[in-house]
Amino acid sequence: MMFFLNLGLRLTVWFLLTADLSPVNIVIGMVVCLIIPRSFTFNHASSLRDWAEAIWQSVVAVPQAYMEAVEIMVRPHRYEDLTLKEVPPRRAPGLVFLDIFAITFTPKTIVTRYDNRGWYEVHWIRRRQPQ
Amino acid sequence: MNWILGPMLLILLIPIYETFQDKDIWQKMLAFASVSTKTSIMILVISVLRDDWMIGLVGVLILSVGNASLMLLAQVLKRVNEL
Amino acid sequence: MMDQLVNIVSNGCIGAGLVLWLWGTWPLVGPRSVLYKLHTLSMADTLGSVAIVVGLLLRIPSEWPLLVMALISLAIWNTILGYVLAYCSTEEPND
Amino acid sequence: MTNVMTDWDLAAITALLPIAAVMTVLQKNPYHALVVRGILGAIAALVYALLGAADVALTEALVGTMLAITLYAVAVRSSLVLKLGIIAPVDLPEISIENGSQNGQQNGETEDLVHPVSQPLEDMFNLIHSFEDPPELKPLLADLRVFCDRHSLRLELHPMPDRQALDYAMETKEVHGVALLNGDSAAHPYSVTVRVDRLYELMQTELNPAIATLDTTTVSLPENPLMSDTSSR
Repeated sequence: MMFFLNLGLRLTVWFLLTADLSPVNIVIGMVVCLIIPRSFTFNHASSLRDWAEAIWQSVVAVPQAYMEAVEIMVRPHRYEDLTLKEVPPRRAPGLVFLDIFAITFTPKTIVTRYDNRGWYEVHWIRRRQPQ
Repeated sequence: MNWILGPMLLILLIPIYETFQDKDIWQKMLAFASVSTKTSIMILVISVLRDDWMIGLVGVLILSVGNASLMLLAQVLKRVNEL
Repeated sequence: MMDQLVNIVSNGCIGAGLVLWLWGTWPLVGPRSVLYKLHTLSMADTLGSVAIVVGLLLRIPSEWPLLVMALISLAIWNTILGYVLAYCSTEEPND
Repeated sequence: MTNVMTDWDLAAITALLPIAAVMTVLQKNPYHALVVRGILGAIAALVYALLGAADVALTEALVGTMLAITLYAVAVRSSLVLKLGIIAPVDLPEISIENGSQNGQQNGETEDLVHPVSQPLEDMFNLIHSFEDPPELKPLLADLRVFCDRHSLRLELHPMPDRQALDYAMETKEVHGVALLNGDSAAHPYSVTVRVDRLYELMQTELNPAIATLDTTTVSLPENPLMSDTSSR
């Protein structure tokens, strides 16, 4: 699964950069994407559902980020807070990346640390003083 | 659309002023991150104004590799501060 | 007619992006903590810049591959940079 | 030059370049200078692109900013350091790669799969940096830390078991100086010997003379470093 996502990402970048869909370019792109090195750690069990969920989370994060931005502009958020968010331990690296992306992309939250034992340390800004 | 560069330039001055007045290294790093994003967006805007896609391509390349040095520097600084 | 509409929407996007830029960059000069400034910077540099590039994209749709590439690298790099800076600027918890 | 941009915009953006350059020159701390150098690189790329030199802008961003900053960061980090040899009890635990992997197997094999080699190295790193100041040296080290902060140096302590090891480290230029306890004289509880002239000059004026006597030596590498290396083992 990781392999196909990786390949897909690389091909997307290749075609966006070259902007050329001729057969020669497709062949070159495929060869380049297969040749450049990648990591071979496949020992993380993760289902297709996990991936779909994580990708959906990061897509939803975009409109949510704009809503939060407007909210911050309308009502100032002056206070800071640190919370822990639980995740299933030993998640696949790609899933962790997508999680961190989705959380950090929204302006109210930033991941400051990821721990292997299964939590993210999330930094918040809040409107009211946290208890 | 020509009006856009002036405000962008003024906003770019904010992080530059910040690096000048703040003595903390992480605050300077934040300003650096801000400046590097803003300049590459300005390059993209200029390429649209000029209708010159060579410059546009350079802007995109700078955008996609420019932050790498920032991350390396952040890691080095973290190691230095730990000692 | 269509052209004018696209023009207005594009100008709106760029204007919104500039407002986000200003709003998010202004707190940089203040005395707040690094993490607080990172929040506002992610608002300015990621969301504001995405809005500006979308505005440019509406104006010049023929160059979409390049600008979509710009959008993707903007979103990913800036977000991950925010995480790396947040991670590096805070101390390791002693456990 | 097309006329879509006014001359004012052009002049204003170009004026940023000398401003950033002056700011870079004015930085005292080398790490701050690196950060400001990054800003200068970003602005230079913008100005070059604005003036139509796309290739120069790309080179500035890739080589001038990315490569230069990375190389300088490594250079500054490895050169701005004061390695001080001290006598302190070192109980180095046996750390070897075999040892590390055995530990991993005891903890469970999954741990081992993720970091097969880096674990012992990480232990070593933690050991070096978790080394605490020996209590009898504290006043001197406090003074030295102030001195190092002022000159953006890193103070790295190299604990050695005895005087012989210290001398050997000095001879092979492994350390820049050694700090010793002066057992008898109460007036100067410590003696510091450095082999770098510049450090000696700076310390002479800035280190508290009531705490330590300062000395300098010149050392030359032994004739045949290979020979001395094997003899020490």
